[in-house]
Amino acid sequence: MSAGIAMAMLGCLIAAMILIPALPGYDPYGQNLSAGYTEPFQTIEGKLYLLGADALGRDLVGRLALATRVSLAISVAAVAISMTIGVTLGLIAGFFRGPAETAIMGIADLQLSIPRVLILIAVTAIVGPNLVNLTLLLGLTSWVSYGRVARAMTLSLREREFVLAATTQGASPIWNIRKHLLPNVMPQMVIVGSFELGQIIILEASLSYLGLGIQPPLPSLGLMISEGQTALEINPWLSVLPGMVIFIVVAGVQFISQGFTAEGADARTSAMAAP
Amino acid sequence: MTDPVLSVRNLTIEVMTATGPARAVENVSFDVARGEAFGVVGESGSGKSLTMLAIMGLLPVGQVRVTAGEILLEGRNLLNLSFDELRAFRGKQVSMVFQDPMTSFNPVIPMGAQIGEIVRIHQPAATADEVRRRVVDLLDLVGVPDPERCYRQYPHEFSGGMRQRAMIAMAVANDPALLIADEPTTALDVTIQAQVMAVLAKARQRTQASMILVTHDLGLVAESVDRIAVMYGGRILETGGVDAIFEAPGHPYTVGLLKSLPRFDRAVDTLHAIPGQPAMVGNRPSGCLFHPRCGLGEGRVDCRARMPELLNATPAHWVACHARGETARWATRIDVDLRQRASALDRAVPGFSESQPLLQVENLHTHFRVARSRGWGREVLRAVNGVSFAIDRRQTFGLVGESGCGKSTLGRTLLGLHRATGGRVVLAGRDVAQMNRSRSRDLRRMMQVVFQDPYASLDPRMDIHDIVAEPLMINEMRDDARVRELMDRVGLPADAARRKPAEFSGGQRQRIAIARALALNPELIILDEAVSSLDVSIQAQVINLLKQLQQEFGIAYLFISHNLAVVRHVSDRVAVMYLGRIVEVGPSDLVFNDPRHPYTKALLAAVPVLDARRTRTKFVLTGDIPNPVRPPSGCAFRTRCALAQPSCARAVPELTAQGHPEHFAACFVAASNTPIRT
Amino acid sequence: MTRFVLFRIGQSVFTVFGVLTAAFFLVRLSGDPTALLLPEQATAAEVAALRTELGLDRPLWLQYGLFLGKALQGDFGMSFRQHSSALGLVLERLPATLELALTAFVLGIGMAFVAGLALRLSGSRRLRALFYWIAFVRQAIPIFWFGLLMILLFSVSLRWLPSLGRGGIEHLILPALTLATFEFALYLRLLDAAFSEQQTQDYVRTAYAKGQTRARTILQHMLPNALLPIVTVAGINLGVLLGGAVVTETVFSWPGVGRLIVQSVSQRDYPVIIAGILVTSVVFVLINLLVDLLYAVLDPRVRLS
Amino acid sequence: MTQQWERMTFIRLAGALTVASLMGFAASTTAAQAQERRLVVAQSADVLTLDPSVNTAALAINVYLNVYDHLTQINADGSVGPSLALSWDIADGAKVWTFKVRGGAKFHDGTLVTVDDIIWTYKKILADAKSPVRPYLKNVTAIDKIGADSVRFTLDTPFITFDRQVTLVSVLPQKAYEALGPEKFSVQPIGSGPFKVVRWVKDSMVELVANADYWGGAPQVDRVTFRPVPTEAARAAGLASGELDIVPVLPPTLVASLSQRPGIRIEKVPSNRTVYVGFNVTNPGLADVKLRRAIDHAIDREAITSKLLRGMGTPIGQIPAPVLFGHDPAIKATAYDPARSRQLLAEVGYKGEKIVFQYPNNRWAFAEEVAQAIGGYLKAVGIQVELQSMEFSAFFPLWLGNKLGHMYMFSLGITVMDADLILNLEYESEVSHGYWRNAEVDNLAKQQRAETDPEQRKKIMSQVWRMSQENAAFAPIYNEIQAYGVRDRVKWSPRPDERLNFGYGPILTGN
Repeated sequence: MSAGIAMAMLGCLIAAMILIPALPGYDPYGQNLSAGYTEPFQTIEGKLYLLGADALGRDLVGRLALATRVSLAISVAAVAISMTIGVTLGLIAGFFRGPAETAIMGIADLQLSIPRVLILIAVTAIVGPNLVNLTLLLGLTSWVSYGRVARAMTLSLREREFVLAATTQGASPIWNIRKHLLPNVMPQMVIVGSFELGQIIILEASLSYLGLGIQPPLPSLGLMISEGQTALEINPWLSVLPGMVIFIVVAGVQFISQGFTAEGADARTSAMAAP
Repeated sequence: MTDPVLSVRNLTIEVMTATGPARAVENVSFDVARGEAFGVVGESGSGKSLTMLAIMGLLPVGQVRVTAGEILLEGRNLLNLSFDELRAFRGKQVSMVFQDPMTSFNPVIPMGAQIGEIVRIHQPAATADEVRRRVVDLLDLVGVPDPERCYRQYPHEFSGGMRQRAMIAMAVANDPALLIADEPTTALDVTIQAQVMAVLAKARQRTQASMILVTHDLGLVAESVDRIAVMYGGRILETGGVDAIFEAPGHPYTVGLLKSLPRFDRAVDTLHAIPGQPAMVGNRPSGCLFHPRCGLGEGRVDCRARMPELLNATPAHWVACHARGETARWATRIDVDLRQRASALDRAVPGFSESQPLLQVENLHTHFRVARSRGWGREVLRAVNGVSFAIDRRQTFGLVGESGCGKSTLGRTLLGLHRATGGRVVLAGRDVAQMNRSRSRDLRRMMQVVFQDPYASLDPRMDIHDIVAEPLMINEMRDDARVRELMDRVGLPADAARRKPAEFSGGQRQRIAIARALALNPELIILDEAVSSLDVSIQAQVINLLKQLQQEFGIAYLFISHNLAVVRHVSDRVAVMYLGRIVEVGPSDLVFNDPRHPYTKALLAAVPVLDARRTRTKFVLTGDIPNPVRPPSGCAFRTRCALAQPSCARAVPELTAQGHPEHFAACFVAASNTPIRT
Repeated sequence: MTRFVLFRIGQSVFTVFGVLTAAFFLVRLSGDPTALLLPEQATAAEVAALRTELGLDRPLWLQYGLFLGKALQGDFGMSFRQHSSALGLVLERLPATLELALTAFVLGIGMAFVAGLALRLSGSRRLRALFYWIAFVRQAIPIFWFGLLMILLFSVSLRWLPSLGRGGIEHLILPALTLATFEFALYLRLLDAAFSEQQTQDYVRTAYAKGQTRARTILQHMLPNALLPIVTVAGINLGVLLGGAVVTETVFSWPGVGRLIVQSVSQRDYPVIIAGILVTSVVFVLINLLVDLLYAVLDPRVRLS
Repeated sequence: MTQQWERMTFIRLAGALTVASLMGFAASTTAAQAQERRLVVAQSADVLTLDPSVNTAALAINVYLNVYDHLTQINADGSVGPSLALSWDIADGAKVWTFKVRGGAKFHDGTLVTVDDIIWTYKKILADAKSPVRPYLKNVTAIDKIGADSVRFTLDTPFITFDRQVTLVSVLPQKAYEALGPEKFSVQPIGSGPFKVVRWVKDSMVELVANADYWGGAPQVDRVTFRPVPTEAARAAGLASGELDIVPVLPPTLVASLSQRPGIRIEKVPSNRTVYVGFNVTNPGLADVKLRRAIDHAIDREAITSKLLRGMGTPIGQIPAPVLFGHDPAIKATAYDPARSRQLLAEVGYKGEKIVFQYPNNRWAFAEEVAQAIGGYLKAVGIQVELQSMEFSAFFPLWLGNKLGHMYMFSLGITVMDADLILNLEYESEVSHGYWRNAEVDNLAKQQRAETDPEQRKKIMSQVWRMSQENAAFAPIYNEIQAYGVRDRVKWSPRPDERLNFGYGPILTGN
């Protein structure tokens, strides 16, 4: 699959989830118990269920569209939060060194030494799972990978001669960070972020599975898979469809970022490849 | 020439570029006779390394391929062989010494095993013990001390010179018929370079191998080979015996290269610079590749229309130029021209002027605390250990020394990038260290810098305008007109403003860096190896530009370089550093014509001389530079000094005047002025 | 070297102390557990009495001090619900967790090496695309769903393997495979990237220039270097696997530490949560200590600096 | 056990083979004959301790019932019958209870069960402030030994169901307990019940073997294994794959799919459990009875039970389930009448004030779906309801502390099978966790607690249920019909009280 196809699929998906809620008859909350577990393309009480319906007879098209938006919103926001924190702390640690670096890297080690799932489970139990808390928590616990990469890059960038030149011209640390370090660190951060995005969607799904993710009646992709599990033999589409959406999103984002980096990487790789 | 070891016929190599396949090497033919040393000279992008990789069968797959020609090694066409068939030749019949001895060894495998590998591959019957003995012998041959111990050591435990010796040992392990040395000394200091070249010669002598020496350094080929080929833009422009070419170059490009080198023997103020940029792959001119930069063929229809063929001027000297009959006359005209320009310039008088010097450095120390390599605690690295000198306005002060001598640390300390641990820096009469932060920052703006690496010194994400404007922006003096003016002054086209550094060649990038350094109207620019990574033709352009700017703006330069010829050419006064101290300082004519310190003498002796007829006294400095964390007691140079006496270990010699009130050297035996010989 | 080891040990101790502190305050914030410990018929007075009994009515700093004092003696208290030592409960589950995590790790990384070397040695672009597809698909499927599909296929339909609990090797296969396939995807991509990077190194060219074969160049020269970046990631990842295989443990009813911690969180069994997090982080820290030492063994450049 | 060992042997023999062929061998031995009559039962979680004096979790009680004896026991039909106590007397208006203890019952270590053991057990629990069993005995003021074979409990208030309450206390062997100490006893317990504990591998299994010396006769099963299987899907898969014999309380979706599979039978039983909606009537938003009634009428119980639950429930109009003593069959479930709801809402002038609906999501089968359906019905009549799904561990303290804000969903399954506890837990002002209070109800509750005539008690309780319905104090939704997945080889019927007691129960045929 090329980056182009991945982009097209993701584009269609995003367009669909924005457009569908605007259509009548796809209310993600409109229940009809008589239509429970309807399979795709069936008509119940005069209404066609294109992708079927869930336990409460809610139309799966509307549910999926909303769930995709929720999952994407959470993961994109969480990635943005963690990237912001990670980049900020990484830059500070790498640029200023000293006690700030020791402290920041100490916290990073600390956080790494407790698996993220456990932190999330423990803290969600305290603050209660809801959209905002979940997003914040996922964001706050995922910064370490950005922080480490940003720090490592900063350590080498700060010794680069264009930074030294700016320093001799009177540039303040803030100037150097803003004008030189940040722009040079960001492309790598975006690559890390594209990988994390998929991880976070999956992580949110796992939390939902453990009952600590998004709470009904709001759907998320992971929650929908989880809800559909016991009904796998009654209507497998309940979990297969959100599973497919997760796959398209996660694989799509990675293919795209892979595509962007691959151009450079491939050229580099084959430049010296073995005969 | 009968029965050549290697015969390359009409070799053409294509590479994939952004715009499609392009010829990187075109129609290249040459022979290497048995036992001969053949030099291939060219600037970056000339296709010389690709040609060598093609001989080895090591061209990168996918992106590069040979589209025509033959490579006959001992009569067999290597291009017809498969990867596995070629393996029998590689390392056995033909082997290679690569440029960077650090990355060319596998960092996680002991050195002995890596050298032994080449023996094992081609002598599968050899026992482990035989392989081991062979490796130890080889290490001994190339002069690696204590080969038994080195056998077990890893590449990073070797110094650069030792690594390259090991590389040579590896290359000659199976007595190859042909040895290809691709820029074997480019990464090394001049004294080490001399050692390595000597080892290479010795190893060749022992194995009777033919050699191809690939280099951009004309001095190196002049000394080491019998015949050379000059490559440019993927073609051979001229080939013939070394003497013939250096004495009577037939191609204007060769003339240009020779004349753009700063030389000890001819003091001129302006170097001849080949104008323009080298012909890059995928962007080559029609007709003669060189015609856009050629001063001889200007305006000729032939030059623009048709690539000239290699034709013989004399039986052993071939030139590819439409106007090859006129080269000699044109070359003379250049010399006249340069001399005229030199006399027109107002040469600054070396030595201190009456007024106060611009920069005065007194007893400067920069020490670092580094973790001990073994055991606990930290130890002190005295990178700059009590250095004093002064730079006058409009003057160029040269600073030379091998890597690790502290010259760059000194420059960075002056710039405030390292903290001085002792001493004073007085700039324009004010002590930089004693000021508060913001005032000292103001003062430091009077001092700007141009670094060595044209790739690392420009932010790849900024465009050229922003890079040049940055110093102004930092100081809240945004001025787009000034940026345009600066770009114009350093010879950058106006349309460069919105392009990114990646689109520019090394020479152009250094121009950008210079424009940036000029932006704040500094009094002093520190040029930290600013021209060292440039090709000679470009280096000459940049040096000329620097001189021009100095004239125009009255700037002083601190010119840090390991290239003695360049320092000699640009400097009014010069200092030689060794292990954190200045060992000799004075007006550059005096230091270079009448060196007093044995180290200065050794440095000068190690520089390859262009003139092939002149045999210089080979004064090869033994050993490596000592570890600066634990320098020898007394005179730090004594461990490598031919004149060292037991008393040298006792005290550190002071700088003392040497026959001229401004010429100083720090040596106990220098005064006796003993001639150095080996 | 000794200094490096001692420094790392000191750092590790500090990290574990930080984890303890963080875990303590984390769980204290998670709400009062007393009500959960009593049946529906309990009265408010009984709840209050139990709170006093458990020492939860004391000021937080005092609780922390007492906790630290006991923790230093290796005492992490009694489980609120299980009436036995919290640390003991965690350590009881540790073998199960180690068994699953290590098997999955070895299996996953082993498969990744086989696949990674296969596609390097063959140089086949198709094989590479195939492996990458497998990796992408696997990474995009949540563990709990993948696990359920495995159960439905191998236990329910084919009846080849048991679906739940811990026992002989056959019990281990499904959960280990579920995790291992994920690890496989991770390491395959890492290894391939590392190989791609090594491939451009000069020493590879040197090896070929010696006349070395492609296979030996890959195995003897590139592999040891490609291992280095993987070792670091593997250390962190194995730690995560040890504590974070919660979902797999749940799906396959595997009696591991992760599940114990999740249960303890939902029951607000403070001492067990803290002991669980502590044990996980100690294991993590130990693994990474070993990884650092291993790194030094693999890379002579580190050994001396 | 045997199956496992055989499989292991095969695996060792096939050591050099690949994983794939290992699977093949494993499969071929799954059909191996098991000589022993063994039964594997799934529960959603492991027991936390095998010491019954410090734990009241329902999952654990299922194990305790098989390992320990109690003074009395609840019969399968919900009545109370003798166990260790052969008979008992009530005196002083149900304040003094005297139990005559059976002779000849033996603990698993061979010692006799004595009155002293019984008294020691009760006193131990009463002395332990940490024990969750203690609240069951809060009325007890004195325990006395009467003669050689009787024990007398004196209560501070009349408590007519005390004979049922004592089924919650497992009798422990004093000597063995003291010798082992509580920590050791909690993993290697000794009881006097029909099964002995062989081993307990935490989070893996509790394994019991038949007690041949049991006073009630040896059980029909040789070995019972309780396995904790945390997810419904995994329990269903385990049943389908033959690893489990009994899976209790299946959700409706799995009932539908499992009933299709060969070798599996679904056993259904109307349970002691009802699911109901409670209101915090002290909250001004819900103080108006008409509003509560509007909510009550808005819920289509019929659709919920027949469609969503696929018949796994019956609409109900009172909290006590039909199998409970005290249930009044005359009280019907509230009719679904959205028109009336809207009308009532109009009458109270409801203008879309938000009502929070809290419910625990991980305690009862399908609670999440049922709560969402209720929310959907309320929305349909125009009530702005905000669903607040909570972990049971977050919800329960709120329930116990009477801190639920608006409207909530809860469920009670009364183990003692007597509605007295419902009065106590949801109606009586003094201790109730309900919010609707009424002095008359308090009186009625006390009155029946001292009433020895069962019929009279029923009448009194019925009065309370009617008042509750009139005031819409609660909106009872349905009585749960529970489904057990049982492999065909197991002849066994589940009980209405959710308990798993294999002492008298299942007969195994085949394997």
